[in-house]
Amino acid sequence: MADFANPEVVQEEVDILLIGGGMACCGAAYEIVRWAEAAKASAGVDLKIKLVDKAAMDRSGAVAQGLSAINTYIGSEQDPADYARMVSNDLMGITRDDLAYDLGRHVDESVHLFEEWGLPIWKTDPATGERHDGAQGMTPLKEGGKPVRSGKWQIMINGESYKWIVAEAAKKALGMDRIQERVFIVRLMNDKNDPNRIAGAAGFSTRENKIHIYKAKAILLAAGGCVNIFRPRSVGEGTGRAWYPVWNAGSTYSMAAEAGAELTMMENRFVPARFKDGYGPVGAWFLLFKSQATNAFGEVYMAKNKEMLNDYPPYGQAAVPASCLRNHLMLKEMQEGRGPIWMDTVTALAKLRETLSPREVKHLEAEAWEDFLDMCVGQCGIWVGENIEPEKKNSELMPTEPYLLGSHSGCCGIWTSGPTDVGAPTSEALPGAPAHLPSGWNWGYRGMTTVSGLFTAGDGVGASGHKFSSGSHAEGRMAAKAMVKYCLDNKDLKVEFAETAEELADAIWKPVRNYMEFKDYTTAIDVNPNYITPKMLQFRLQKIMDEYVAGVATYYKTNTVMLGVAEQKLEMLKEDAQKMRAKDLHELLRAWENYHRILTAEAHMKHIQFREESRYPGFYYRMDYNMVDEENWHCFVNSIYDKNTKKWTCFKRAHVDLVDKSKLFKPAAH
Amino acid sequence: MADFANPEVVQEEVDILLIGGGMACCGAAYEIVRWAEAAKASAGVDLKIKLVDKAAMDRSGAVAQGLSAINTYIGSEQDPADYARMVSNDLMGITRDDLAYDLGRHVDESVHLFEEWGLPIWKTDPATGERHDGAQGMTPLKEGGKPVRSGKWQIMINGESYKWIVAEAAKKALGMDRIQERVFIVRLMNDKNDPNRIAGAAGFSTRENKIHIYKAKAILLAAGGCVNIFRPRSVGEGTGRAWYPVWNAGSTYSMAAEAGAELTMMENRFVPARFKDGYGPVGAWFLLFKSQATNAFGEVYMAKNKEMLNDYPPYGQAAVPASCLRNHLMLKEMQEGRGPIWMDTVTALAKLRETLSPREVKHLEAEAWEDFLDMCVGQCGIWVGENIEPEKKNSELMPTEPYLLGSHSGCCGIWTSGPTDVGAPTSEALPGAPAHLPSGWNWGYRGMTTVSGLFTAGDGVGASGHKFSSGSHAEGRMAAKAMVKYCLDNKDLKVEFAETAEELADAIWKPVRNYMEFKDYTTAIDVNPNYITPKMLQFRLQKIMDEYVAGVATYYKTNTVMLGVAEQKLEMLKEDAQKMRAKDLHELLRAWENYHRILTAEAHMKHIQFREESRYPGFYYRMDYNMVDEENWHCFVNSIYDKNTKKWTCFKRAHVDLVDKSKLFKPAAH
Amino acid sequence: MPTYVRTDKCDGCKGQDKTACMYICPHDLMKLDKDGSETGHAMRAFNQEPEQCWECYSCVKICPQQAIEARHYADIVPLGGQVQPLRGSDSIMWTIKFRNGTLKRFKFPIRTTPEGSIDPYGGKPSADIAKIAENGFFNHMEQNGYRVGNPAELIRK
Amino acid sequence: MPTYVRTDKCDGCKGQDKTACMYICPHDLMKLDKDGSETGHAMRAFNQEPEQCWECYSCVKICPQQAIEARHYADIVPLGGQVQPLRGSDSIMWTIKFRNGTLKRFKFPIRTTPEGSIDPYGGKPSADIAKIAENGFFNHMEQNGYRVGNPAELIRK
Ligand SMILES: Cc1cc2c(cc1C)N(S(=O)(=O)O)[C@@H]1C(=O)NC(=O)N=C1N2C[C@H](O)[C@H](O)[C@H](O)COP(=O)(O)OP(=O)(O)OC[C@H]1O[C@@H](n2cnc3c(N)ncnc32)[C@H](O)[C@@H]1O
Ligand SMILES: Cc1cc2c(cc1C)N(S(=O)(=O)O)[C@@H]1C(=O)NC(=O)N=C1N2C[C@H](O)[C@H](O)[C@H](O)COP(=O)(O)OP(=O)(O)OC[C@H]1O[C@@H](n2cnc3c(N)ncnc32)[C@H](O)[C@@H]1O
Ligand SMILES: Nc1ncnc2c1ncn2[C@@H]1O[C@H](COP(=O)(O)O)[C@@H](O)[C@H]1O
Ligand SMILES: Nc1ncnc2c1ncn2[C@@H]1O[C@H](COP(=O)(O)O)[C@@H](O)[C@H]1O
Ligand SMILES: Nc1ncnc2c1ncn2[C@@H]1O[C@H](COP(=O)(O)O)[C@@H](O)[C@H]1O
Ligand code: SF4
Ligand code: SF4
Ligand code: SF4
Ligand code: SF4
Ligand code: NA
Repeated sequence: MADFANPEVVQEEVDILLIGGGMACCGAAYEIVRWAEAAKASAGVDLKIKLVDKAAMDRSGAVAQGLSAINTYIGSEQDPADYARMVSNDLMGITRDDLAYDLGRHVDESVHLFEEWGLPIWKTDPATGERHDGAQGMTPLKEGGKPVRSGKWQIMINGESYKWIVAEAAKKALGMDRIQERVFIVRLMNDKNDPNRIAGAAGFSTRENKIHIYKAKAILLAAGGCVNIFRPRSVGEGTGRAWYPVWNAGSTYSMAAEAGAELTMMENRFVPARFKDGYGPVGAWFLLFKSQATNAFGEVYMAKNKEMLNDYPPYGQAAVPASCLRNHLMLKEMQEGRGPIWMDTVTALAKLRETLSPREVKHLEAEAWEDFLDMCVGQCGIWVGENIEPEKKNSELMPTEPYLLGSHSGCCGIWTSGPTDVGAPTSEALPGAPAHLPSGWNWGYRGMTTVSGLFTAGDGVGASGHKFSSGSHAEGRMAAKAMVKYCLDNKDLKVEFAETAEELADAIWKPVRNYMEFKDYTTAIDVNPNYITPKMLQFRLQKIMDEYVAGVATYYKTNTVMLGVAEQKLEMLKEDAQKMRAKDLHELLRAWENYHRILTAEAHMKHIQFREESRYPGFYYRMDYNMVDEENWHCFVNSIYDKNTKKWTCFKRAHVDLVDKSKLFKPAAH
Repeated sequence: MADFANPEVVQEEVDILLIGGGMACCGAAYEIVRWAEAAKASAGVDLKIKLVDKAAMDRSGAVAQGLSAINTYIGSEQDPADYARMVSNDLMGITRDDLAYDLGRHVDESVHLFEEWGLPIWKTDPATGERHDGAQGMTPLKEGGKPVRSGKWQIMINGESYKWIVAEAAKKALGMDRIQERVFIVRLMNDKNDPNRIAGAAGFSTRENKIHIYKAKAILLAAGGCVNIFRPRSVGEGTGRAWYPVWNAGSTYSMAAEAGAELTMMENRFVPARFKDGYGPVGAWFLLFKSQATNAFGEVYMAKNKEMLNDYPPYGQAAVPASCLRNHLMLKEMQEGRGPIWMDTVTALAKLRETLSPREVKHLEAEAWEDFLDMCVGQCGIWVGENIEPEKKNSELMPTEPYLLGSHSGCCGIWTSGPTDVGAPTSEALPGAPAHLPSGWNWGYRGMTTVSGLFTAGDGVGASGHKFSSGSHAEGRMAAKAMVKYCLDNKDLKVEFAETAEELADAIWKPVRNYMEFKDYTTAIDVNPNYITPKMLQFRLQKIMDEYVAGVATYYKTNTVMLGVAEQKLEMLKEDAQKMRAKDLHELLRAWENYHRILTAEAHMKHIQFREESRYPGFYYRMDYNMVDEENWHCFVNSIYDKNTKKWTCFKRAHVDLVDKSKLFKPAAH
Repeated sequence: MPTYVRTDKCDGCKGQDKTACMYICPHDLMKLDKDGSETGHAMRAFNQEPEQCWECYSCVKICPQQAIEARHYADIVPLGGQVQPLRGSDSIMWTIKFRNGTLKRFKFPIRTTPEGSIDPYGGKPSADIAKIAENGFFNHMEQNGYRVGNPAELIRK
Repeated sequence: MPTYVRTDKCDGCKGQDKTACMYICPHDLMKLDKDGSETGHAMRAFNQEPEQCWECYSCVKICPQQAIEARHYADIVPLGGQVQPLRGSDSIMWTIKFRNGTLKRFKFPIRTTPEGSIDPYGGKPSADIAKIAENGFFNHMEQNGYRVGNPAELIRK
């Protein structure tokens, strides 16, 4: 019988494997079934499909807690090109317009489905201009209902059950027999005969002593972004409180890298300004309640420091400055000793109250709380603990530790094949890319990486960003469709692994064996010279990143020497990762999550090291190249990893605009 | 029988109680017996004496691990006035010359005893100039032997067993029946009839379920400095690694404050520059091995930034700039992104090798390692883990988190009565001190605080500093002698407590009762809405101090608004301290240590708030008063605490020079 | 704000194979202590790694006994507050208690359709395999949400 | 670098009332697990709060079985190094192993007199009660270390 020392090895063969059960994979699950049915009906191909999620789809991924807004909704009044321009501007000019544009034209299709499935979407009464919550039975978006916009792209929802609803549709579409929850994928396998082709994935169950090995022709890797490679605000009991979900551990980036996929813009990070300690969202406060942020002494830093924007032409001259530049202006205050930064909720609510009816005021208060309760209950925890009522007491804001993600306001991720109909380049203008990699932005199937058969979506797709929940869903759907086409085109393909099942199982179970072998060497299981706990390894990683790779400890500053130190320390950490212990299945999960974190962190470091400029002031500063250098660095930085030599290769790819960006900029402010 | 729920209460009456078993109390224990014998012989007064230490004297206090140098040795060639001047300069002009001068004339008496007892002290061969370790049988200091000076005031020792030796002498002198180890004192009691007089102390055993209540006429409170009120470099398994010993928990300052004693210079802190992460000492490297510290790019910041010293006349013009100013110049590099700071051990050792014989080189290498092995093995741990051999690879330096102490390079502490023969003021020139407090610098017994019968020494004595191990021992001896005189002068004094033994016991056992009452409310003993673990409380304290009271998180910057936030958060923390839980005696120890930390931290914050200047650039910056303001703030800041209202009162006391400081300064460098 | 389980309320989901809290936690934190060997409380659940809790409240909302609550993380947040939901099929009620005793209550809609009622492809077209290389989803424009875009904006086409 | 106790070496100080490591730790960290209920290893000591260890090596140096070693703190230090002392009555020997295997050994004197030999007042005068208000210790100048100082330096006297 399988026990902890002797896990069972389960092997399975499918055509398409979906890794993850978040927004992207829920989109894929929904879309894929219809195309698979069509494939069967038309070509007689019966595709075997499986979805594996390390958690339960009802509450897995970034939307587990809920959300209070859908951040990407184009609406009938805006153009996908406007959207692509916004994405580009917020990410300092280096994004793939093909991907953003394509997402922009598709995304609302998913949003309308969400509403059909039961997601309450706030509406504006076109007659009175009054806001109504999503349960008031007003005209659906699909039929022309007017959403409540909290910003140019965002619409407000009552989103506590957002994921629950989206997962229900996905689960019903796919059927529970094609879904395996609580399986954590550790690594991808390449084809024995074509190392640049995907062949499968291996992982283990966190519920039973089982190792799962899947052979697959096509894989959608959409396991979210990466959290907790930098030290979070709490170092004790609250370490798990982070802005993005702590369970998104960089599996997407690390497994793709080990499989040989080309990564892009891994130097990019997102450092959201958030309510301090609780990580509560600020969007509704800025945009819906029109609140202002000030320094300790009441000065509005966006006004006071606006000249600083002139240092970054043309980006500083955009009508809405990029998120990093807003941080840049805030950080000046903090560094010069004029912190803390206050969100002036008191004045904002007082002003709103001047024009609103008592009923509306009550509603307003509820809205303010719902914004947190829908997606960040922890912030309410801070408020009640510190006796903060926002109408009476202001709250602190702070830029957080850095996050790596490709779907929110960041653009790191995997280099993916885009649409062919929007004018994207088909060749590469810059030298340096390893020869085996494709040229141009569309080398095959929509959403496919540079590894044949390996697809990604959501946080996995690099060089775009600002897709958010809705865009990730839509992107998953696009990938699903392309995967079916890939399978049809490669009907007779047989993939094989280079590794035996035993080798794979051994590698996955190593932390358990480390534990079993050495646990009785000392009298305290956590202190042992022969192994390291995943928890301590994580702290070590966070310390390296925090102190040397532009974390909060240095106010996001680094330089070539610091990066060199980090490089050495990460190498030793990677070696020591082989000595992680796992005392139970739960700790085995943590061990591999942290292994994924290390690789992701290393990619981040290598890219920052390669890009000799400071493209994202406010997110990070290369102090030895403290400027945006359009001449040399208006380009993508891409990389590949060699899992055998454990070395990274970074190189440039040319950037091209597919939509006109000059519309964004105004002359320098004075 | 006493059990964890029902501790035994043991009451005892003594004349003199020594709290602590560190350098100061070891000095006191040694000195007091002879004077007690004389008191008995001459006046027939049989003084009952007791020493209580929370640990075992052989290895308790700051010297537990050993030391590699005695930092205060005057020698026959220097004058106590030179010493007082050095102390004043390093502490930016605000120290008590009376205390420093007095210590300077007494300290070598203790050092010579250490050598007699068996402490190996390095010697220089006057003929060859060669260095010899302390076991070579060269002429003792007492007889004119020449110590190896690593600096103007320091002499090198083989100090692994330093404390063991000093404790042996103290234990033998006092006798083990007058010593109680493993008793932690929680609080002092005042006299029922004279709230400004000491009457006793209460604590508990960490080995048996016993509460100890001591009635005493005179108490020497010398329980060391304060560590871990700011976040240390490690947040995980290594949290206990700090520069100063993690077990020194501010008991001295907090218990004195609660007893009503006047504190002084609690705004002062020490932020040593140390080898990063291991906290290894730098003194030997700078002074003995003549190593230089540089920024990331090899620039010697002390040279590069020397003009910055001109901002702080006259202190910046001293031949040896104050420790804080050296940090100030280092921090500029770090903040401008030119970190890390390197200790260039490679160049230093290479240079030394040019002039030394192979035998001397081998010895030199051993010296470098011994420097750490004698007092900071943890730094060797870093070196071996990172494969650092100092002759091959440089090490990082970094300013640490702040420490509060009065015996090392800091001067916070208790306001104590000084010698009468050195010209110290006998009245107070500045208004503001509460009326019940004494005027002038000597109001009675040497070493007595403003509370009758309460004495202090070592880290307890404020406004002096740079006494180190030897000076603390000597200061303990001075206090011991004065305590005997106090007892003789107050032969018939009877002290009484305002509190009953039961009330005292209840207060001390509260964390245990919190635990007993609520532990079964939840299924996880560490997460419970009804109590807080001492560990989480400590993290909370460290976070507040780190983020708002000029910790490393803000590069030691604060301002009035940040301090106001800290004030509110500390008040809530003090309230929550009542809800600490203790699941065993060990945790009860942690609970009360952390209570002491909170009060000490609060004093620190209040003093920084009151002093509207930045007296110690490099240690902390009040960014709203970012200068040294000689006109308004060349004075002491003192305070008292009211344990009933829980409020602090801060006030100024005039500063006066007793020795001429102008000798220290040269004209501004250019 | 890690979660804790109240000994007086948890019933171990009545000994079922998988407890609701174990089922739902996205971070694999909740665990049933069958024999009490881990917590001293047999047949009750506990949070096995509170310092990794995201405070997402998934377990709190799903527990059939309302046995799970959260205590805001003690290394940051002053004691005494509480934020507790009661999630129904179409709305959620929040009871919010401040450290100083102030109470607030809010109710928000969470869903406009009955739970389990989604018919994913009901009334929707099949996919047209001929269009597999074109833009748009299987139900292209059925939702009225495909945004064609002004072709003039694509400057390299 | 918290300490750990090797199961194969610790003998619980042979069941004595207080173990050497418990006796010496300045931070009250070492604990004897008499019945094995805390560690699974009966009659062996353990570090009950490793994250508070100052790594002062007091316990390592005193253990009669050389059962205590230190593992440099894993949240900062790469694995594989070790720094281990053997403390005798007059000297201490250090064996230093680097992560990469490099070995170093050092020996330093620690004491010039036999342990326990201090005669604190041997050959020293008694205190003269008449001098209790004066400067200097009971054995004033017996150690030749009182530094009188140049009176001219005291500018306010
Ligand atoms: C956490 C969070 C997220 C958002 C926001 C606030 C907060 C606090 N904001 S606001 O800031 O603006 O407030 C947004 C908002 O309001 N509106 C919006 O539309 N989107 C927001 N997001 C962003 C979106 O949520 C995000 O863009 C999408 O969810 C991304 O989708 P996707 O790329 O599919 O990732 P996922 O996290 O949903 O899912 C990941 C899945 O992978 C699983 N998984 C991970 N590793 C795995 C492994 N090794 N093996 C097996 N399974 C493995 C996970 O379990 C999960 O199922
Ligand atoms: C830790 C440390 C200290 C030093 C140094 C490096 C390092 C790494 N350096 S270098 O940096 O320059 O390298 C110095 C050096 O080399 N040379 C030197 O002479 N001094 C140095 N110190 C300073 C001296 O050690 C220091 O000045 C003196 O020890 C101070 O003496 P004292 O004030 O007595 O404090 P203590 O820490 O020794 O003793 C405190 C005692 O109190 C006990 N205690 C505490 N709270 C208690 C309570 N509530 N109840 C009962 N007992 C309760 C303790 O157990 C202890 O016995
Ligand atoms: N510069 C910008 N212009 C327009 N919208 C933005 C910008 N930056 C962020 N957003 C939107 O803000 C929401 C989340 O913002 P944030 O959390 O600040 O990154 C998303 O809807 C983004 O599209
Ligand atoms: N200083 C600011 N001024 C105006 N809008 C801002 C500012 N900071 C952030 N935002 C907007 O606030 C939103 C952040 O939303 P959220 O992700 O919900 O916190 C984004 O849409 C930003 O564009
Ligand atoms: N840059 C420096 N130049 C001269 N002396 C220094 C310098 N930095 C530190 N010191 C001295 O080094 C000693 C610190 O020693 P330690 O406490 O052993 O690290 C003190 O005596 C300082 O005065
Ligand atoms: S869901 Fe609730 S009742 Fe069920 S095991 Fe978890 S805590 Fe207990
Ligand atoms: S609150 Fe969320 S992360 Fe925490 S235990 Fe519950 S389900 Fe898991
Ligand atoms: S001193 Fe050594 S032998 Fe004795 S109990 Fe401690 S570890 Fe065991
Ligand atoms: S090394 Fe020191 S602090 Fe750590 S357990 Fe041993 S004696 Fe205690
Ligand atoms: Na921690």
